[in-house]
Amino acid sequence: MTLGLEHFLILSSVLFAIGLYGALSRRSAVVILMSIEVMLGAVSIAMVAFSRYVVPALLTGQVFTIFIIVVAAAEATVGLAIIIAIYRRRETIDVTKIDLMKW
Amino acid sequence: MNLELFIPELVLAGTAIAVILLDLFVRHKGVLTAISLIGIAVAAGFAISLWNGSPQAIFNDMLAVDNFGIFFKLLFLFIAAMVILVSIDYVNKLARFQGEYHALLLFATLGMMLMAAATDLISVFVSLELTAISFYLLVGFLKDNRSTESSLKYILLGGVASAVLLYGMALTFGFTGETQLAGITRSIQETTASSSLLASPGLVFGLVLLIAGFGFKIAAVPFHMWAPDVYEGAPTPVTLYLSVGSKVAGFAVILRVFFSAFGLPEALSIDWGMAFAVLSAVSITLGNILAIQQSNIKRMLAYSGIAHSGYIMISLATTGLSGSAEVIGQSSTLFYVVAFALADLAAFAAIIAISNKANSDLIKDYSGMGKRAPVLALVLTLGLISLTGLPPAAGFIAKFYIFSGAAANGLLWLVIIAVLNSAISAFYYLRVAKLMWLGKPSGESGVPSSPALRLVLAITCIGILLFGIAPSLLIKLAEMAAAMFAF
Amino acid sequence: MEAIIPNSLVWMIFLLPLISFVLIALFIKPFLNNSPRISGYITISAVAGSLILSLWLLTSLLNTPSHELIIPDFNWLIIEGSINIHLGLTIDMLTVIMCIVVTTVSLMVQIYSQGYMHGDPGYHRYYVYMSLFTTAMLGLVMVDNLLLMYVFWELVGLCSYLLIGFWFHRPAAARAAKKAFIVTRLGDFGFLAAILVLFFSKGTLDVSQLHGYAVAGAIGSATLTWAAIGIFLGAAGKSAQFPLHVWLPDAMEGPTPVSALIHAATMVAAGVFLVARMFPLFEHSPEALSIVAYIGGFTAIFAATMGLVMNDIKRVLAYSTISQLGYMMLGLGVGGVAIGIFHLFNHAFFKALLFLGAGSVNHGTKTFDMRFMGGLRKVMPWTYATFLIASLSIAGIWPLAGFWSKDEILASALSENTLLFVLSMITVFMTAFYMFRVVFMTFGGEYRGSEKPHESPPVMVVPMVVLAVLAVVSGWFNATGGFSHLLGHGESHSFTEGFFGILSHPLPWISLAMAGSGILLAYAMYSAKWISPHRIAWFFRSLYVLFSKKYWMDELYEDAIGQRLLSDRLFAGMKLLDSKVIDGAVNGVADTVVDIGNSVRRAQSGQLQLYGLFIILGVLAIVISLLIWG
Amino acid sequence: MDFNCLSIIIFLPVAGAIVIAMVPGLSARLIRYIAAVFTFIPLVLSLVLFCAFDRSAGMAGAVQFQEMAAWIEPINADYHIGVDGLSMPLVLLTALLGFLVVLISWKVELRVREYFAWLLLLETSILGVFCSLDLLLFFIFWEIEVIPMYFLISIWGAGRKEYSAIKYVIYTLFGSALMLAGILCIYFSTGSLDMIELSQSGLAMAQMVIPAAPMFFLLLAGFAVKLPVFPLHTWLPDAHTDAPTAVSVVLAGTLIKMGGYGMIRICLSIFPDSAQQYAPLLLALATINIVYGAAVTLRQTDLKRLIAYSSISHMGFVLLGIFALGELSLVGASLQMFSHGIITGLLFAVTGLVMHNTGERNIGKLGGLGKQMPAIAAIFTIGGIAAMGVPATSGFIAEISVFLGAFVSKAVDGLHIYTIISMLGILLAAAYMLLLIQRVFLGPVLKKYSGVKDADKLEFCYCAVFIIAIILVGVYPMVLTDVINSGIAPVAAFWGG
Repeated sequence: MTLGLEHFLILSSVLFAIGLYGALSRRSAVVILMSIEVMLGAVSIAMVAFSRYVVPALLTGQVFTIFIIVVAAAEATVGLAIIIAIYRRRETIDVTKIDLMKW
Repeated sequence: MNLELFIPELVLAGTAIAVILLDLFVRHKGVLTAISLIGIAVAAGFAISLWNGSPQAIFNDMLAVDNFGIFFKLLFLFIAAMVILVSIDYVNKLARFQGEYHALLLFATLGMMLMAAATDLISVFVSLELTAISFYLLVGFLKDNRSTESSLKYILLGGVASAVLLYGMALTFGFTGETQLAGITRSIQETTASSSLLASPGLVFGLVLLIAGFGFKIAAVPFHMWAPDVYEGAPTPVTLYLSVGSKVAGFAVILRVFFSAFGLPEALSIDWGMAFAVLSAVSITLGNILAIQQSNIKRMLAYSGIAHSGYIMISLATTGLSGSAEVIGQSSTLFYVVAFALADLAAFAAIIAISNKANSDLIKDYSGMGKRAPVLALVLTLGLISLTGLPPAAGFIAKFYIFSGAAANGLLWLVIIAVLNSAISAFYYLRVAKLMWLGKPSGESGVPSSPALRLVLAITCIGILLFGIAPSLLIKLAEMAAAMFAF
Repeated sequence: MEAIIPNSLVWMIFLLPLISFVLIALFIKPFLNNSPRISGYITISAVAGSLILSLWLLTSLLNTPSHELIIPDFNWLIIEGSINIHLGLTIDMLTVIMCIVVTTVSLMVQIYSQGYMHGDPGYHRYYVYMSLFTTAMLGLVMVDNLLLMYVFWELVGLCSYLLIGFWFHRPAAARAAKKAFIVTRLGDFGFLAAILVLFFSKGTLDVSQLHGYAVAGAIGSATLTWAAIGIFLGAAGKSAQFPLHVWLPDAMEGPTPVSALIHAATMVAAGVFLVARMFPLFEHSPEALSIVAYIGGFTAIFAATMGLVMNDIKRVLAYSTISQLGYMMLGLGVGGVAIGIFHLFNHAFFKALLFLGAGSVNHGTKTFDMRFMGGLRKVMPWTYATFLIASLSIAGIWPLAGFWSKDEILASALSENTLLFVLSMITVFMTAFYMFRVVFMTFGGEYRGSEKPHESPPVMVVPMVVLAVLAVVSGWFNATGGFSHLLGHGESHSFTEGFFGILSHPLPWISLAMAGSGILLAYAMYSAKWISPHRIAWFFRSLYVLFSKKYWMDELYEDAIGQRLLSDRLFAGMKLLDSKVIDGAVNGVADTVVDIGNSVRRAQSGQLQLYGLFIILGVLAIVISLLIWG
Repeated sequence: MDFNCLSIIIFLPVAGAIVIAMVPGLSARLIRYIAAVFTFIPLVLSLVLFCAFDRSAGMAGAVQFQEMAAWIEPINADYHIGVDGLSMPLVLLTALLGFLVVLISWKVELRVREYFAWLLLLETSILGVFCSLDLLLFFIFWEIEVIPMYFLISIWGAGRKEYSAIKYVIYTLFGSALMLAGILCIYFSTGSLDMIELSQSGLAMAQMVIPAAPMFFLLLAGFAVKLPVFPLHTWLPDAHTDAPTAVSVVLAGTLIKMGGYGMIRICLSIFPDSAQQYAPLLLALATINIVYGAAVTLRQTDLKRLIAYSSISHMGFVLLGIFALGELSLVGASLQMFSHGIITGLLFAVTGLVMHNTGERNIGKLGGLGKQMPAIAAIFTIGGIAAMGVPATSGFIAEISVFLGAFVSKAVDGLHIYTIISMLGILLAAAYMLLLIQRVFLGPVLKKYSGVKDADKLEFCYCAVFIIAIILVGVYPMVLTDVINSGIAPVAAFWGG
C-alpha cells in the first residue's frame, strides 16, 4: 500500500477533530491552547500534503506551513502570557469559571 | 520591486518601533502620543500620494497597491489617529505601559493595512494574525479581571477561528493548487470545463470554512459570540478600535478574497453570496433583538455592531449575486464602513469621557447626561442616530446605498428584513438618548473632556453630518476604490 | 310699490339678518355687552327690513306674468368637469310665501323677545343666534341649489341646537339640544343620500334643472323614488315626523320665543317646505308620495294622542305641532303643494301665537305646568283672548284660519284615501279636545299656583295681538282659491266657493261637529267637571299610560338602542377590540421580540467553549444548507 | 423666481432652531420671540407664494417655484423642490400651524431652548416633505421628523409619555422602513428618483424586475401608518394623549397629512393601475376607519384621546376620497386634509387650554365650564361644529366633496355602498362632539372650577386665526379648490377624470 493524498488528509482531519474536541471540552486554558496547536498542526499536515501531491513543483504549501508555525508560536506565547495574568488574579485557569461577562 | 509603494507601511512599522524605544527614554509620555500621530500622518501622506496610480503588485504578488487598498489604509490610519486621541482621556488607566500600548495600536493598524492589501492567502493569514495578536494584548491591557477574561476568550476563540480559517485555506489551496487569489480564479476557470472540481464538496467546504473564519473577525452570527464579552471587558478605546478597525479590516479582506478568488459566477459567487445573505439576515435580527435588553452600553454597542456587520454583509451578498458587472456592492460596503466608523467613533468617544467620569459603563448611569454634559450627550445622540440610520446622519445614506444595491439584485426580502430591523434598532438606541435627555442626573458635576477628545467629537460630528447631507464626494471615492473590481 | 324690486334688494332680504348677525356677534357682544336692548333693536330692524322687502318682492312677483324672478348668481364651488355649484336665488311664489311667513313670525317673535328675554345674561347671545337663524331660514327658502339648501338646512338645525341649549346650565336643556341635533341629523342622512343619488344620476344639483329632468321623466323611476324617499327622510327629521318626532317635545327646553319661531312656525315646517320644493320629484314617484301621505297622516293622530295627556303646556303645544306637521305632510301627499303649504302658512301664525301665549303665561306664573295654573283669564285678559283665538283657529272653527286649510286637507284625503280621512277626522276631534283642555286648565277655574300672576308688558302683548289678527284672517286668502292658484302646483281639491259658500258642503259640517264635540268634552271634563278626568284616565288606564309614556319611544331610542345596544355593546366592544386586540397585538409583538431576545440571550452564557461550539455548528449549518439547496 | 423662496420657507425654521440651540445666554422670552420670527417669515412667504400661485387652467399639474440642484450625482438624487396645487395648501397650512404652535407654546416653561429648537426642526421637516420632488429628499425629510417628535412627546408630554413616544417612533420607523424598500424598488425599476418624471411616465420606463403591486404596498405601508389607516392606527391616540398641546396640534394638523399627501403624490401618481386594482380594499379600510373610529371615539373618557380618535375617523374621509379615484373626491380629500388640519388643530389647542386651566382631562369630572370659561366654550363649540361637518365651516365642504366625489366616481365598483356607510361617520361625529360639548361645557356649574381662567388675549387671538381660516374656507371654498384642482387634475386624469 502506498501512501496517497487521502491518507494524509484523513490524518489531518482526524487530528483537527481531536484538537477541536480538546479545545471545546477541556477545562484548562493551557490544554485548550495546546489543542489549538494540534489543530494548527493538522492544517500544516494538510498543507504540506497538498503541496506535495497537487503542485509538486512548487513549495507554496511548505512556505505557508512555515508561516503557520511562526504565527502559532507567537500566538502560544501571547496566550500563555494571558493565562499567567489570569492566574495571578484569579488563581484558576478553569475556563468554565471564567464567565464574569455574559448575556 | 518598487519599495516606494510600501512606504506607508514601513513608516508605520518604524514609528511603532520608535515608540517602544523612546518609551525607555522619555519621561513625558505625551511625546509617544505625538510621535504616533506624526507617524500616522506621514504614512497617510504617502498613502494619499499613491492614490489613483495604476494598480501594482509587490512582494511577489503578495500585496497589491491599488485604490481599494489605499482607501482602507487611509481609513485605518484615520481611525487609528482618532483612537489614539481618545485614548488620551483613558490614559490614567493605562499609565504603565504607554509605549507598548501605542506600539501595539500601530502594529494592529499595520496589520489591518496589510489585510487591505493582501492578495495571497499567505499574506492574508499573516496580516490577519498580526492584527489579531496585537489585539489579544490590547484587550487584556488593563490586567483586571474583566480585561484578562476578555483577552483569554478572545485568544482562545481566535485561535480556533484561525485554525478553521487555515483549514479552509488549505482546502482551497489543495483543490486549486494556488494561494494567489488571482491564481485561484484562474485555476477554477481552467478546471471548470475539464474536471468536476466544483462538483466535489471539498472546495465548497473550504469556502465555508473561509466564511466561518472571516465571519469570526466581523462578528457575524453565529460566529459572533466572543464579541459582546470581549467588547465589554476590553479598555474602551480598544473596544472602539476592535469594533471599527478590526471589523472593517475583516470586510476589506473578505471583499478582496472572495471577489478576487471566487468572484465569477461559475466560481461559487452565487453560493457565497447567498450564504452571506442568510448570515446577514440572522446577524441583523439577532444583533438587534439581543441589544434591546442590554444594560451595559459597551455590550449594547457590541450587539449593535453585530447587527451592523449584518447590514454590511448585505452588500457582500449583493457583490456575490451581482457578479462582475457592477461595483455597487463593493462601493456601498466602502461607504457603509466609513459611516459606521464615524458613528461608532463619535459614540465611543463620548462614552469614554462619560464612563471615565461615572466610572461605569451601565446605561442607567447615563441618566441626565444631557444636563451634565450637553455636548457629549449631543454627540452621542448624533452617533446613535447615525447608527439607527436616520437622516440627516451618514448612517442613513449608507443604508440607503446598501439597500439600493441589494434591491436591484433580487434581495428585496433581505432589504425588508433589514429595514424592519432598523426600526427595531431605534428602540434601544433611542432608549439611551431618552435616558440622557429625560432622566434625572445622578450628580450635578459636569463631565470633563480633553481638547483631544473634543477634537475627535468635532471631526466625527462633522463627518457624520457632511456625509449625511452631501455624500457625493465619499460615494465617488468609494466608487473609484471599488472600480478595480470591475472586469 | 308697483316697480319690480331690484336684484340687489332681493339679496338684501337674506343679507339684512346676516348683517345683523355679524354686527351683534363681532361688535355688540364683545364691546357693548352692557348696553341693553341694542341687539334686539338691530335684529328687529333687520327683520323688519326683510319683511318689507319680501312684501315688495311679492307685489313684484304678482306683477310678473311668470310669477318667477331669475336672480343672477355667483360662483361658489366650481371644479371644471366635476361639480358646478352657483350661489343663486330662485324666486317663485313658494319662496315669497315662505319669506313672508318667516319674516313676519320672526319679527313678531323678536319684538316679543325684547320683553321676554329682558335681563337675561345671555341677551346678546340670544339675538346672535336669532339673527343667524333668520338668515339661515331665509337662505334655505331662497336658494336654487340642493346642496346650498342642505347648507342652510344644517345651519337652521345648528341654530336650533344652540337655542334649545340656550340655557345650557340646565342639564335637560343640554340634553334636549343634543338630542334634537342628532335625531334631525339622522334624517339629514337621507337628505344627503338623496343629494348624492341625484348628483350621481344627473350631475347637477340645480333645483330647477332637477325639476326639469323629473318632469321630463329623465330620471329613472327607482332613482327618483330613492331620492324622494331620502329627501322625505330629511324632511321627516326636521319636521318631527314619526319615527323621528322624539326630539321636538324635548326641544321645549329652549326659551319660549324660540319654540314659537323655530319649533312651531318656521324651522320645523322646513321639512314640509322641502318636500314642496322638490314636489316634481314626488309627483313622479307615487310610492314616495304615498309614503309622505301615510307618514303624515299617522303622525297627525299619533302625536295628538300624546298631546291629550300632557300636563306641561309647551309639551301639549309641541305634540300639537307634530300633529299639525303631520297634517301638512298628509296634505302634500294627498293634495299637493298648495294644500300643504297653505296649512303651513296658517299654522305658522296661530301656532306661533299659541307659543307666545304660553310664554306670556309662563312670564306671569313662572311655570309651564298647567296643574299650577288656572283662572288666568282674569289677570291676563289679552293673553287669554289671543290664546283663545288661536285655539279656535287650530281646532278648525269656521271662519278662522285653521278651518280653511284643514278642511282642504280633509277634502283631499277623502277623495284619495278613506283610511287617512278617518284618521284625520279623529285627529280633528283630538286637536279640539287637547287645545281646549289647555284653555280650560290654564285660563278657566281658579288659580292653583303660588306665584302671583300678572299680565305681560305691551312689548309682548302687541305681537300677540298682531298674530291673533293673522290667525283669524290668514285662511281667507284661499277662500276663493287665490292662494292655491298662485302656487300653481297640482289640482286644488278645495272648496273655492268663497267665504260662506263653503258651508254648502257636508264635509265642513262633519269636521265642525268633530271639533265641537272635542271642545265640549274638554269643557265637560276640565271646566264644568261633569266627568272626572281621573276616572277617564283610570278607565282607559292602559292607553293613558301608553300616551303619557309617549309609547316608550324615548326609552326605546335612548336607552335600548342608543345606550344599551350601540354604546354599551357595540361601541364598547369596538373600544375593547381596539385596546385589547389591535393595540394588544402590537404590544404583544413587541413583548414577544423582547422575550425571544431574553431567551436567546441565555445562550451567551459566558462559557467560551460554548461559543466555540457555535462556530462549529455554524459551519455545519452552512455546509448542510449548501448541500441541500446549493 | 430668482429668489429661492421655497428653500427659505423650508430652512428658516431650522435656522431658527440652530440660533436658539447654539447662541448662549438667550432668555426664555427672547427664545420665544426668535421662534415666532423664524416661523412668521415662512408664513408670510408661503402666503405670498399662495397668492402668486398661477391658477390658470394652462398650468394644471405644473409644478411651480421649482428649485433644482445636483445633490448626490452617483445615485441621481437631486435637491429638487417645488409646489403644485396639491402641496401648496399643505405648505401654507404647515407654515400657518408652525407659527401658531409657537404662540400656543408661549407658556411652556420647561427647557424652553430645547423645546423651541425641536419644534422648529419639526416644521422644517414637514415643509420639506411637502416640497420635495425627489424621492430620496422626500424620504429624508420624512424621517427627520421622528427625532423631534420623540423628544417633544417624551420630555414635554404627560402620562405614559415615554411609552407613547417610543411607540410613535417605532410605528413610524416600521412604516418608513417599508416605504424605503418601496422607494428603492422604484429607483431600481426606473433608475430615477425624480417624482415629476416618475409621475409623468409612470412605470413606463421601468425594467420590471419587481411587479408593481409589491412596490405599491410597500410605499403605501409608510403612508398608511402615518395617516393612520386601520389597523395601523393605535399609535395615534397614545401619541396625542400624552403629547404636549402644541405637538398634538402639529401632529394632527400637518404630520398625519403627510400620509395622505404621500398616497396621492406617490401611490396614485406612480401606480395608477395598482391603485385602481386595490382600491376596494382601501375603500373598505376607509369605511372602517370612519365608522369604527367614530364608534370608538364615542366611548372615550379622556378629552384629548377623544379628539385623537376623532382624527382617525376624519382621516378615513381622506382615505375614502383618495381611493375613490375621482377628481372631485380627490379634491375633497385634499380639502379634508387642510380642513382637518385647522379644525383639529383648533380643537387640540383649545383642549389644551381646558386641561391647562382646570388641571383635569377626564370628561366625567368636567362639566358646566360654559359659564366659567365662556370664550373657551365658544371656541370649542365652533371647532366641534366644524368637526361635525356643519356647513359654513371647512369641514362641511371637505366632507361633502368627498361624498359627492366618491359617490359619482366610476373608477371603482361598489363606491355607492362605501360612501353611504361612510356617511354614518358624520352622524356619529355629531353624537360624540355634542356629547363632549355637553359633558364638558354644558350642565350645572361645578363649584370646584369656580375661578378657573378663561382664554387670555394671546390664546384668544390664535384661536381666532383658526376660526377665521375655518369659516373662510367654509364660506368660500374656491379660495382653495382652485389651487387644489390644478394639482389634482393630472392625477385624476389617470382614471378618466
